[in-house]
Amino acid sequence: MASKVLTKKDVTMLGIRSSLLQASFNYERMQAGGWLWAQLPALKKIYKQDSSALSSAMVDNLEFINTHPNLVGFLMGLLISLEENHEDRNLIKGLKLALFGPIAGIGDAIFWFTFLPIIAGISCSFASEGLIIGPIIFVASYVAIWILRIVWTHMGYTLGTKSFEILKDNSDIISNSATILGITVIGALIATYVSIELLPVIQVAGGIEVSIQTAFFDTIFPKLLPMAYTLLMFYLLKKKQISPVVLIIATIILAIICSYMNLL
Amino acid sequence: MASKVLTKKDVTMLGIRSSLLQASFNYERMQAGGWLWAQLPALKKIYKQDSSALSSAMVDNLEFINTHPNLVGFLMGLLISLEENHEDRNLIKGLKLALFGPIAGIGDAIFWFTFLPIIAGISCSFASEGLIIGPIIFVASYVAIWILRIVWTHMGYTLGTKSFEILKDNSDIISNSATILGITVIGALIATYVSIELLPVIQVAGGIEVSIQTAFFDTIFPKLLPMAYTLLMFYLLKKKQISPVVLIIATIILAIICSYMNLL
Amino acid sequence: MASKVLTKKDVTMLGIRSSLLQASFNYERMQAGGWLWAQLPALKKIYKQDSSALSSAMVDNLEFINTHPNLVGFLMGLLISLEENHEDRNLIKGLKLALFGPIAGIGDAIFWFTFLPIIAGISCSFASEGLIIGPIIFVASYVAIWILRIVWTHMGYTLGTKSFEILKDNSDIISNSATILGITVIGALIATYVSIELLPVIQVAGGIEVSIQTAFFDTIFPKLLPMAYTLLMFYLLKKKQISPVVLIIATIILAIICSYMNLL
Amino acid sequence: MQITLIQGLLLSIAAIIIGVDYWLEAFFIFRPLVVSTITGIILNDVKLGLTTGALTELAFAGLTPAGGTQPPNPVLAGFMSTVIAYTANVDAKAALGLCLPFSFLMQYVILFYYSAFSFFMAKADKAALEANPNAIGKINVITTLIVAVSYGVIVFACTYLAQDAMANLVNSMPEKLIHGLEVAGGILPAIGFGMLLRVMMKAKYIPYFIVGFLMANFIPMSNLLPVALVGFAFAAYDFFNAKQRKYELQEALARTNINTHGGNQDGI
Amino acid sequence: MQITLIQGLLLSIAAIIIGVDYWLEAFFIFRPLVVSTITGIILNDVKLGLTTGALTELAFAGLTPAGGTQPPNPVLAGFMSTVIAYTANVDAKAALGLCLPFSFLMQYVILFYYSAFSFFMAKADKAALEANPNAIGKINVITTLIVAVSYGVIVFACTYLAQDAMANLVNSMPEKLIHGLEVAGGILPAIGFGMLLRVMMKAKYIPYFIVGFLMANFIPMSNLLPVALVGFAFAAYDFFNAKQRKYELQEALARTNINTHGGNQDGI
Amino acid sequence: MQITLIQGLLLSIAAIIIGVDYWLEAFFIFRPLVVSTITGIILNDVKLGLTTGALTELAFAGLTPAGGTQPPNPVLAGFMSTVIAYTANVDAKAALGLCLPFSFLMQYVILFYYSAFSFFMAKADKAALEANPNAIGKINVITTLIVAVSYGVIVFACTYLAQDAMANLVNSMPEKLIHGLEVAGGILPAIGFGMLLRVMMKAKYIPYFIVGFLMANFIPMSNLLPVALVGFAFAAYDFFNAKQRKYELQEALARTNINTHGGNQDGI
Ligand SMILES: OC[C@H]1O[C@H](O)[C@@H](O)[C@@H](O)[C@@H]1O
Ligand SMILES: OC[C@H]1O[C@H](O)[C@@H](O)[C@@H](O)[C@@H]1O
Ligand SMILES: OC[C@H]1O[C@H](O)[C@@H](O)[C@@H](O)[C@@H]1O
Repeated sequence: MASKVLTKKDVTMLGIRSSLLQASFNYERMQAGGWLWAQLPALKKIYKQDSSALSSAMVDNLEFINTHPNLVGFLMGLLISLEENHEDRNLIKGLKLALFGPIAGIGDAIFWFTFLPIIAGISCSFASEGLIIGPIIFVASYVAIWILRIVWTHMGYTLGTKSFEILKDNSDIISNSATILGITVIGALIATYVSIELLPVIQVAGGIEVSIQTAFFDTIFPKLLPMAYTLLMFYLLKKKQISPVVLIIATIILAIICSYMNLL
Repeated sequence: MASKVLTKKDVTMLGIRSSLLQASFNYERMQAGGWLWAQLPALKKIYKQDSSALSSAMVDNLEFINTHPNLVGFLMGLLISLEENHEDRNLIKGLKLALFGPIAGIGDAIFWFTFLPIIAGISCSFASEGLIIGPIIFVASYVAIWILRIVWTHMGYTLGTKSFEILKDNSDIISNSATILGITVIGALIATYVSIELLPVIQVAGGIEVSIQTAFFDTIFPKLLPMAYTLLMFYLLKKKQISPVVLIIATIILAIICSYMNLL
Repeated sequence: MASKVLTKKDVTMLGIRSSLLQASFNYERMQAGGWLWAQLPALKKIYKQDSSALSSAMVDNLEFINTHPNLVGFLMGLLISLEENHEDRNLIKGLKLALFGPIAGIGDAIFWFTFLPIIAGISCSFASEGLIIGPIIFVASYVAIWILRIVWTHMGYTLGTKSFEILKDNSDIISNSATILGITVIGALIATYVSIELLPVIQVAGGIEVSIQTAFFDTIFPKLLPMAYTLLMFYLLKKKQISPVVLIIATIILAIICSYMNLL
Repeated sequence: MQITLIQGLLLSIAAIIIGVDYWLEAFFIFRPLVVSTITGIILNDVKLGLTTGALTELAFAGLTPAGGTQPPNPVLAGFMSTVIAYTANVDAKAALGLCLPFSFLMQYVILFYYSAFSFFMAKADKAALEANPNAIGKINVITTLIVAVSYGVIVFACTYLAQDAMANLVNSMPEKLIHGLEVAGGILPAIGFGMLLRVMMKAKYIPYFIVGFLMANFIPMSNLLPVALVGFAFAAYDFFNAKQRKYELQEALARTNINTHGGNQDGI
Repeated sequence: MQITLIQGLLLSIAAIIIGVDYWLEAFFIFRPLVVSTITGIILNDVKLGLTTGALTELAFAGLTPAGGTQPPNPVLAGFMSTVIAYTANVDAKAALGLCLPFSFLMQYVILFYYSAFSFFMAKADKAALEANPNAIGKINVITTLIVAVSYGVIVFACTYLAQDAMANLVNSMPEKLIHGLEVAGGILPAIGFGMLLRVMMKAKYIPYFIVGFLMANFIPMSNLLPVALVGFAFAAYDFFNAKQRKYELQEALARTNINTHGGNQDGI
Repeated sequence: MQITLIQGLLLSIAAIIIGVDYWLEAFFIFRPLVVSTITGIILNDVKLGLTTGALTELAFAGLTPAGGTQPPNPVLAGFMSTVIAYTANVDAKAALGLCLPFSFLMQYVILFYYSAFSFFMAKADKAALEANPNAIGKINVITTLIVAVSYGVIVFACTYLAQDAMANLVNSMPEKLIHGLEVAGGILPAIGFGMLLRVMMKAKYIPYFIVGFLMANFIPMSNLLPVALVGFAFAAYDFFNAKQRKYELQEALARTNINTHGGNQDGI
């Protein structure tokens, strides 16, 4: 069994370099170029003069990969610990293939679809009142998440293959919980940040004017129209597979037409 | 195997005629008379000239039945598809006996005990402010439910016996869910629509008057008395098996007494 | 099998006397002295002239015991029914040992950690506004709980050993439910009754003063500081095992310092 | 106010249609909310119809014919609460109290028909044996007609004919009595809700009952739609949870069965 | 204000009764809310008793003797918070801060008795061997009496005798110090709640904790009963859910066992 | 207002840094909220940056690159919404509508690079075979640089160079058109949320969606933190519940297996 050659500092550096993951993103190999680049210093240290071993490792690590940048350090740490032990190349390759997908899934669920809307919603509620604390909270949160990349890397490196099991066992429950949190907040975001207010008023007896918006929609259910429009978008995106760009343009045109018709 | 003789239009007509279910309701056979009447055109078409077969079918369908009118079309559709296939009379009879009870249970839970209080609660909150939209919403909802009778009938006719399993498997979960919804709304209805306000005031030092209602009950818990009275009614109805008519009369007498005593 | 010698009144007296449980509380035997004292009249009646049997019973009942006073009657009733039947001394002893712990657990969860904070919270919300109804509700509740001691005693006496199973089967679910109730209320108590208000104001352009408390903390999240301080206390008590007395004194000193610094 | 002969006849015609609707439980225009509104329209005081209808509807919420029982009649309650408020000029709550005798009366009429119509069943049996569809049709038409005519006659009598007697009766009532009826009108929905609870309530539903009650008490809203939505959320949660549990159980058992079978094979 | 000799003696008598109640944990009149109210009644300022009592009660909410531990003494806290507010004329919050030394003092006295009373156990053993019930009774009476007298004496000393010294002490305190004590009085409940959490909190209860906190924060209500009701709803839901799961499991296993058995019989 | 040359250059430099951050998805300063704030700082109108940023951020909430897709570009949206509001002096909502063409433009530029950079992979393969780390580094640096420069150039052109043309264009727009764009700005977040729902929503999450919506609708709060906390409570509840169920199942099965085994042994 090979002795350990990577120091703690090497692993920390690997975590920092994991941010290079997408440096040469492309549709053929996705993140492969950056994935390899980030690991090169560690690989060089492991394979020293053995340039044929280094070559094999580099070739393997140039294969297609697409996973979540905030968590990729975990995978890098795990695999580099196997490289350091000079495990079988096929094991290393197999683990990479088995894990990058689930990590992408968990990461996207947590970071893109849960954390971002929540922290954006909160920050924007400050910013929209002109308070600089909004973007400060936002950036601070993401700096914290970035620092965690180093933590994940150490964790992956230390747990080794055992982490494989843990991840597989809990990935379902975790992304389910994250989604619950996210969905709750999205429900609130729709009520808070989508605004559709009807302008028309109805003339009733005696010259009194009744606003359709306040007298009808706000009475039956506030924010009914924003919710309805959002659900319509959801339906068109999901069931009719219409592209968001088309919907954006259609919405703008619709809004302009309604503006001319004094509806909105 | 007999060929299909019923057209789509026949099944639609059966759905519409299912509304005749209670036309000769009585304590001996409950809905039997209307149940048969509603199906007669279809039966006549199936058994054409074979008047002895028609007679058997008519005799069978005059047996006791009591199920939910809004869903009965489903059962009619199912059984008529069996009649059309000239299935064994005992199978048809057995299915009818096995299903009319569960359908009554689901139907009553959903329509009488869940949907009605909810839609009534909402409609009345408009109507009590003098808005005609209240009864309009109410009638529109029930027209929609009536139209669904045709849908259920087609569904029963198409699914045939398979529907038997589906219904049996899910009837528990469905009526449980419906009851949860209903109970939640009833809790709110009690707080909203039962009103008991105490009149007495207490004279405290300095000639100040303290209202028992606002100073005591409304502070400890708003709507405590309406809830308490409702639960008392519930108790008397359920545990003491007192008839609602007796409770209505007793409540009126009590209210009049309290009025004379300046309590309410 | 011995005939019954205890009357209903004897069991009631036992329930009342169960309040003597802690009369000679000490660190060697905890409640043993009072436990024995409470049961003596019943034991004397059971063993009449047989002073050696009485002696054995007394010796057994002087062994270490520590359980919950509000529920101890249940245990007394159960064991005294065994004594009355002249069951094997080891069975009686074994049951006592097996049950006093779980009863302490359930009792503490329900009475000390759930009921007390809730009823105190409610009573204090009246008392803090100068309403005598507060302490009246409080005492009335505890008198009711005291009277229940007699009920538990009869229950234990009647159910006999069967109660053993019931208790063991449900003790988990019951204390879990009680804790859920308690925790919910404690969350609310913290928001309601811990108060930390920052004094500092920030001078902004134009001589306007902005209060840090109202402009920042109350906007981001009301009662954030009380919750944070409570969680800190929780952490120090639980993880650092610091004694509450130390924390009380530290809090007072801290408050005085902050007072001198015009922070609080 | 007076009800004119024309209005009386219109009410009677409405009663026939509505009565048949209740008999068949078809379009649910027989609920007091709708009946009172229609009465209000006929009497040219829609607002009165709406307010009396809303109150009466809620008092009758739990008084359903489910299971083949006959509750106090909602049709007569709908007509009479509005009519009494109109002719005797009393508050909607008091009118609710005063309409109940009429509701009970009609309840008993229908109960009588439930028993009496049993006699038609012998004829129907004969028609079935003879494979005579027309006879079956005739029986159903006759029973329905009897019910329809009864509604027409009774409503005409209670509204147009009895109006003066009723107005006199009500106007001679002492104020305290009228107030008592008003108070009763506010409390009566409790019985309807008690009836609903009797059928639906089990211990396991208590949590939902509490939450619904608290929401209406502590969260300001202009109607009960939000509560219904929360109730729906609870229902959906429970539904998916139950399905999930079922699925997990089957999964686990399937796995075990495989193991057990394996074990058996080894053993044998 | 001055405490008269009569009032001092009344307080002492009250202390004896309340002290025994705490010793036996019988009627819970030993909780600060009640003790302060009684003190207020004796001092003829009920309102003061109520407000100081409410505050002190909450600060002591988590300081329970559960498990046989001795917390800071609630009886002395109840007496002294009211007495100090009365004699030194300070705010209730400051009085809460100032009453704590007395509460600690009594805590240690009781702790001493907990140890000392162990010596009676040898005598009790002897009485048990001799089947001598009266001796057991005597031991229990003596220990309870010792505790009772201690409460009487200590409370008399702390309230009546020490009142001038205390008033002087408090009045000579700088304003900032008094304010600091008031601030402390507002924060101290945090420790009590921390104690409660220490015993009760597990990760799985976090959701309930959050909801309780949010309700009190965002829904206006005049007391915590609604929160308690919601908590009860949660508890009941969890209870029925757990039972339901248990039932489903047993059902499923029963079914499987039958199948398995059937399989075995075939195999053998 | 005019953008000065210096400001134009500063914006260009900011665009290079932010563009690289978006390319690498590192510190998330590429989100419109931050980009607009920085733009506001450079243009010396922080408040404008904050308000336009908040609006644009929310409209882009669901437009994520997850899965390797390219959404409308958030960086250009962040820059241009603020710049258009500043130069053409329109409302934030209208500016959001007007910034979109630029966002689309940049989206397509990046999409082009995604395809074009595939050609570097052949070179990379060669470097890997030759075990030449430096060549790999060079490829990555080059691709990143190309992206960086593109951002710098395009943002400079769109902000500084095009400002007059844009201001003229906007100012010549009829009022109704501008109002229409404002209206669109209020509705556009619906599409972002629709995108989020498309990925996340399943039937079983409907209850949570409803509760979140209702809370924001009926409980007054100054930001969404309380909703997030409630969402967290739900998530934690579900998590512990799932674990508990798993545990109960395993427990029960373990017990049965023991029994079954026992039974087998007896049978054999
Ligand atoms: O309960 C079954 C059934 O009973 C009666 O026939 C009617 O009241 C129906 O509305 C009900 O559904
Ligand atoms: O914990 C068991 C038990 O311990 C002590 O004896 C007392 O404080 C009781 O109140 C408590 O119930
Ligand atoms: O979906 C996996 C992955 O896809 C792309 O590479 C990026 O947008 C990442 O942010 C994302 O996590």
